Amino acid sequence: MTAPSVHKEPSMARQKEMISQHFKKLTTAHESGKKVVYTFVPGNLTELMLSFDCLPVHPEINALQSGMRKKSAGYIAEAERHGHSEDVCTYVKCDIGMLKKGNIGPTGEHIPPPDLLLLSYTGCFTFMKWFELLREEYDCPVAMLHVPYQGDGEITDDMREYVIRQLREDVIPKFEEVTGQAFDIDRLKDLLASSARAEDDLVTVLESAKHRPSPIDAYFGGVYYIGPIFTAFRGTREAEAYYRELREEVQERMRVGAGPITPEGPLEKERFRLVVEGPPNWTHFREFWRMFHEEGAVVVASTYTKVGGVYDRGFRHDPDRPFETLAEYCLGCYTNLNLPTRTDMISKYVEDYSADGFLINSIKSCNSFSAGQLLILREVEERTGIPGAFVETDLVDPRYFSASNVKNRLESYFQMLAQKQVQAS
Amino acid sequence: MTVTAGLDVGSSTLKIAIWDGDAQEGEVLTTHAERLRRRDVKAVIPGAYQAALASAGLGEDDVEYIATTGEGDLVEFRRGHFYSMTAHARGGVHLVPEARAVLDVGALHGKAIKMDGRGKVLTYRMTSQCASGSGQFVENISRYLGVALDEVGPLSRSADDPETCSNICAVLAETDVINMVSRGISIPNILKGIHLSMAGRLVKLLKASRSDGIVVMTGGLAQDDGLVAAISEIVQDQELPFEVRPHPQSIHAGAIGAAIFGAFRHEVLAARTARA
Amino acid sequence: MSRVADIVTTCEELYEDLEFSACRAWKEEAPGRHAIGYLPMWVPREIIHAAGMLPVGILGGGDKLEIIRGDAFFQSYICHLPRSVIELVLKGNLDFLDGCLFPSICDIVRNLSGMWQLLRPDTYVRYVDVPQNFEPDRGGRFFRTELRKLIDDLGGIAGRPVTDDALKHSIELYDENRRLIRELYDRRSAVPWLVPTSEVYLVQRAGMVLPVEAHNDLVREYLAAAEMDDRPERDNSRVVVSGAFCEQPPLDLIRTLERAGCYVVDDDFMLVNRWFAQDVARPGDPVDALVTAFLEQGIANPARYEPHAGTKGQDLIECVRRRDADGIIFAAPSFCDPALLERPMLQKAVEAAGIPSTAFKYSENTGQLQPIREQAGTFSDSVKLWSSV
Amino acid sequence: MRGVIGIDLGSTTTKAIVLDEDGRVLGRGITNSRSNYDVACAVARNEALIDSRFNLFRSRAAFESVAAGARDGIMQRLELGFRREQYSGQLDDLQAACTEHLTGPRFSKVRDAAQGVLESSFATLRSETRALFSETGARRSNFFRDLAGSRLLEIMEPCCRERSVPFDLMMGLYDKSIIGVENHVPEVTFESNVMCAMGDALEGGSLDDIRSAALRAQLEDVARETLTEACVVGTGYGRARLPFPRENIRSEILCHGLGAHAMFPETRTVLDIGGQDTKAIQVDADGIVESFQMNDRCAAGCGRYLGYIADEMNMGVQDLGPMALRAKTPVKINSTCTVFAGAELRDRLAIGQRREDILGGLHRAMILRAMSLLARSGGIRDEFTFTGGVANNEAAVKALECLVQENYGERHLNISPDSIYTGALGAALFARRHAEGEKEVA
Ligand SMILES: Nc1ncnc2c1ncn2[C@@H]1O[C@H](COP(=O)(O)OP(=O)(O)O)[C@@H](O)[C@H]1O
Ligand SMILES: Nc1ncnc2c1ncn2[C@@H]1O[C@H](COP(=O)(O)OP(=O)(O)O)[C@@H](O)[C@H]1O
Ligand code: SF4
Ligand code: SF4
Ligand code: SF4
Repeated sequence: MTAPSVHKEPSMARQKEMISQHFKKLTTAHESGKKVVYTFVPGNLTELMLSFDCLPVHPEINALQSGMRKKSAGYIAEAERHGHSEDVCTYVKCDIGMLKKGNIGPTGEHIPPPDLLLLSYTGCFTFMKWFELLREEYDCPVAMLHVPYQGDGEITDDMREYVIRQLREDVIPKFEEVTGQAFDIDRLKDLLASSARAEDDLVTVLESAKHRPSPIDAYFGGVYYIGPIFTAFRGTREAEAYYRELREEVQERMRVGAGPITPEGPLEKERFRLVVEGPPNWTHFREFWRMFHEEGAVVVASTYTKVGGVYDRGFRHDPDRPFETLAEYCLGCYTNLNLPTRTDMISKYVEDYSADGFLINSIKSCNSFSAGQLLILREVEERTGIPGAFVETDLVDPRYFSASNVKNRLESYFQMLAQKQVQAS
Repeated sequence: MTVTAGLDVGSSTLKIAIWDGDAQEGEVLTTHAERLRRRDVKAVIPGAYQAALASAGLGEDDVEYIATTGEGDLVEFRRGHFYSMTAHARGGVHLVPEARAVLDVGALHGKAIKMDGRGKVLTYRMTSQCASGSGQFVENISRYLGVALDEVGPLSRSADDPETCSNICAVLAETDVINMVSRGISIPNILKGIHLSMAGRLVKLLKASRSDGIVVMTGGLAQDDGLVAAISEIVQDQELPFEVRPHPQSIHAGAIGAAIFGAFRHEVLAARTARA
Repeated sequence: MSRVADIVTTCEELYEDLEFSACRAWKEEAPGRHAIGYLPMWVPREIIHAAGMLPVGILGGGDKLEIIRGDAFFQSYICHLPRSVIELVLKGNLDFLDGCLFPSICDIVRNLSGMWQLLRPDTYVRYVDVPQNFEPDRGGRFFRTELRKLIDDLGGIAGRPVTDDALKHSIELYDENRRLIRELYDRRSAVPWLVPTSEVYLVQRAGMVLPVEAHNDLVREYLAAAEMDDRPERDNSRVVVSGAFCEQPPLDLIRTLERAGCYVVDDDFMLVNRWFAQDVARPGDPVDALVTAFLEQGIANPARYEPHAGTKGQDLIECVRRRDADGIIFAAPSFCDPALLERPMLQKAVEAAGIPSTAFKYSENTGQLQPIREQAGTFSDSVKLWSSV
Repeated sequence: MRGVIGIDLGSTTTKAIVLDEDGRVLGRGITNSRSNYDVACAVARNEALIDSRFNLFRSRAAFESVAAGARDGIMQRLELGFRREQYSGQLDDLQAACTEHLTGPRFSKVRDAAQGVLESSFATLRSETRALFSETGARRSNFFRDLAGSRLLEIMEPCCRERSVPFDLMMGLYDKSIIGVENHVPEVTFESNVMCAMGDALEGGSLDDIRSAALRAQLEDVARETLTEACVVGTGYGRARLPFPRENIRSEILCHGLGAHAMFPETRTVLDIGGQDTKAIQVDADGIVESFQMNDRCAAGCGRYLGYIADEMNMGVQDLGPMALRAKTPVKINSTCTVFAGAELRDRLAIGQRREDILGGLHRAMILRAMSLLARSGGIRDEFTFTGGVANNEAAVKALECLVQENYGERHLNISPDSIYTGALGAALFARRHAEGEKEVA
């Protein structure tokens, strides 16, 4: 999740370096004998993959990077040319388009084809179709992990057992077959222990936003903070080091009472504290962020930063229960939560983080997030007594970002919050 | 030889062709077009048909088969009906025999039709329910800009720095255009921008229908050489395997196709009667 | 009026009745009766029936329902079905339901289950998560516990446990229903002018609101009556419709296809009626019978993971061959991710098999049928004009 | 005299409101938004200032002393006379522009004949001026484009046939010329036109010479009075292009909320249907916006939709409502896509449906879309205010009343005849606050 040099903190540089190293390894994977596994962020089994020395590739991350680098429009057009509908998730089309155009990744290097498609499909049906589509393109094995949905808002023993059985009987044997390595449970445990340490630091960083002024932006800035832990690095020493450094930087800003650093420079005065639901738009990421910066709005909590794990509600990878913990991790990702749970969570964020408002960025592509958001909006308004705002954009299809439209709504919303503040004082 | 008539009842224009020949060969005796907008369609049709007959020097009884396409239900004196893509494909092949695809752009919809050398439809693609970027749209914009319809093409071709018009909705795009004028963007650049965005959509249809080779453009917008030029530019830029060509009679392709198929059905029916 | 016309009128009345009077009447016939709704695709109706309850198919609001509050819950880029369901909920048309089952079909229906929980906290809500892993000791085991849970829950609502015998009996009734629907489809394919699709459709729809026993009688009667009718055969093409498994096209759209010269000889409307190509009933535990049928014979559809590479579209091709169809019409609801993501794979397969196809999108309240008529008409024209050449 | 001004630069119309120092509405002005936003603003503002002077005059003592029964007549004739002068001037401009465009190469073959068409058409048009601006004249709209344009085309069509000039050519000529005329600010002063009109205005009345002279003097006085603008605040679709500093620009949502509150203080829900957007706004007891929803990137079902329909039927927008009210069994319309509207209309007319019933259905379909937006913003609370240009449409209002009743029960519905100015009023109120704020600082 890198973008053009946004902040100058050392942690940022470290993250960049980590990512560029990863892509270098990918390019040379086949010479170095490493296996390449394509998989998704929500419910990713990074520790398991790393325990088999596999290199993960995340198609969503590639797609969002393409969006940030203004390549997505061309990729989407390419996919639509191959018969994909205008209506469907643009991550999929962006990925398919990139593939059709030679699979050149975000760093300009060629991404090797997968040795294994690890379809751990959490929280969204599109993932399943996505890998069925990829399977048509690549002649490679697929490991399918069906993660049931928390329809009643809880993880039952049956769900956990179902996932564990699939891990043991389908996923791990597939890995052993593809890599030729035997499964090593101690390695997995080590990796899980490391994950937990980084997760502790991440939670500290995210919760620092409870402070006034908030030292971080938990949405625009947040997407950088979650980068390593949601992708290839969870369970690695690099990730641990990154999160330690990040935590220290944030704590330092908090100590001196500084606000978050944004591409437009540090936020001088915190005027509005917001909670945001929904993924960001990547094609106009900076422009979107600027609209907040200009108004002194800082995001103190967001749900998007929970798609690859809801750590702030207590979940940690647990080396003592390796299979259970992986199953619970997959089952617990944000989009696998039912709507009532999501509503509770957002309401609680509004209260815990003393937010002045909350915003839903509704993404055309993503039914998993978007279907029902208007009810969430209503419910949260009712429960917290705080007015919400609603904007519509897309992930990586620039056609669906209307800057004037979004700005109009945001401006009106902020002016309304300002009036309320005046009235209150 | 058989004399047949084809009536293409469009949403903005009525087109009539009189055909003299059989299902394979023959000639168009006359064509006639009549504006339908803001007029009572059912009342316009008979008069226009009479006018077409008169200009061909024929009487009603000389015509052996009257075929319709488009909103054929409105023609009470029709004998048979063919769907518009069927008719346009056949008409397109008649106009440009080497064409293997048709791009039909009328007042409301754009259609890409891939066909074989006999005008048999193989595949097709049509614009969706949303009228973004249609002939109607060009008409509205041109009125707004104070440009006559036949000036649109030449102006658009004189553009030097086309302003992209990103809006998918024709209505909002209209406001965009107003906005552009107020920002001092020149009329040619605005028109070209619109043409490019429409052309993008149309080229997409062509690609989706996997058309290649010569594509004959039919329908009213084939007369808009600005649009044709924009399509060609995109085709060149993207190095696509087709070439789009208009024909002076393009707007009548549907009517001609219907008339030719009318001749075909007439033969079939005549043969059937002879057998009986 | 002919017998067929009578039956069809009855079905059409049921279809248009958004108040679900037939279901309400069924409930009122005896005290303590319960009705359980379900959304499109597949749910184990046998279990609802075995609990002594009426399964009620909620297939959206069609084109007659005015959406006033439903739109307040869904953005414009979400398909139409959930907004009409919510509209029905808020207008009270579904207040007779004691519960609702949400099949695992897509993110929209999935999230709708949560919305229902928030809007109708008084009712039973179950998200029916079906396994995408078809191994008996993984998916099968999970599914068994899911079904058992549903059985317990419904037994609790009914106030008496659901017995295995009751379940066996229900499975037999539904097996009979599936046989009859298969026969209906076979007859249509054989003599489409006598068994037009608009009628087949309506007869199937009646099964969404009638008790299975009554529906079985109805299908039987229709089949007998249709054969007696004297309707002319037309020079039409034969097509298979694919993609319309969830949100339903308006009846006028189906009629438009027929009017434009297409006989629909197979389709994927209301898959719940045809999910299993063979009988489910087998000796032993009836829940096991359902689980086994689900794992082994479920019909291929976009909501079901295809575990084997290279088999996408084969069922569809096989269907075209079996029905001697001239081509395929891919008709999907706008913004329907499962149908639209599946479509390119299917198109690739059918194209490779040399089967012509055409595609369009609709929504349950599509009013502009002209483009659809043009496309279907062109399709049938090309069969009509060129088949002899 | 000091005042503040609010300008609402909408996608279809531009509205201006002048408030006096006590916050009372002094004058209103409206014009169609054209491609030149600066001109649209200038024209709306001039119109509002003209209206202000009329109102000032009305409140002058000399005028108040005229017998109550005669006052309205005088004012009406005065304004009509003024409008007539203004219109005549614009007609001259239009004819000049047409004549100039006639020199283009497109007319080389038919120049003389076309010149003839122009001259005779304009002569006819001029001859109708008096009747048009009489007390009983039927004016389709107050915008020059609508007043002169459609009539000119009507007159020209037979004229073209007679002289064998293609009508399309002349239509193009008109389109081109009217844009030029619209895009410069007419150089009329209040004084020059109004003094001409005063003669007429007094003629019909039964005033003695002394009173007449006193009125004239007062009018001259009002005409000369300087109006200072303490502050101008802009809002509306085109606000980003307004020639104002950023702090003088407010979002249209806030302006509509505040404007509706000022008109009807008990308002809690506001529905605004303008040319290309629809807004549902909830306000609190102080007119502060609590939540709002706007239509997304599709312009279906907004005012412009009616514009297309009116155009297709060759009627004025204001005639649609009355016709729709005559619907017996409104047809059900699903697509409110603005662009398809015309086609759908033609289809339905072709299958024999009645115009009234189609229009009835169209209005209902349009309000249905608004209903869902309202539902999305939090429903309809008491009192409910309907604003924006479409609130002028009786059929839209009736459909709304009916749907509100069906879905929310009894609600008090406010509609002001000046509802189209709601946004401008809100902007003016913000301007007033701004001006007061400045005073405190100074
Ligand atoms: N020279 C031209 N430039 C641009 N558009 C044109 C021109 N001539 C005709 N048209 C457009 O063509 C359309 C009519 O095309 P046609 O194929 O007859 O449509 P339909 O069949 O829907 O009536 C009208 O919208 C008209 O504006
Ligand atoms: N007198 C009237 N009768 C009926 N409709 C009207 C009238 N005046 C304006 N309208 C409608 O109002 C719309 C313009 O509304 P307005 O609020 O001015 O829009 P905007 O603020 O977007 O410019 C027009 O499109 C028209 O449909
Ligand atoms: S629908 Fe949403 S969760 Fe699913 S793949 Fe697309 S962006 Fe990801
Ligand atoms: S976006 Fe525009 S063109 Fe498309 S349906 Fe809406 S109003 Fe019509
Ligand atoms: S129509 Fe498609 S997207 Fe909509 S609920 Fe049904 S399956 Fe889901």
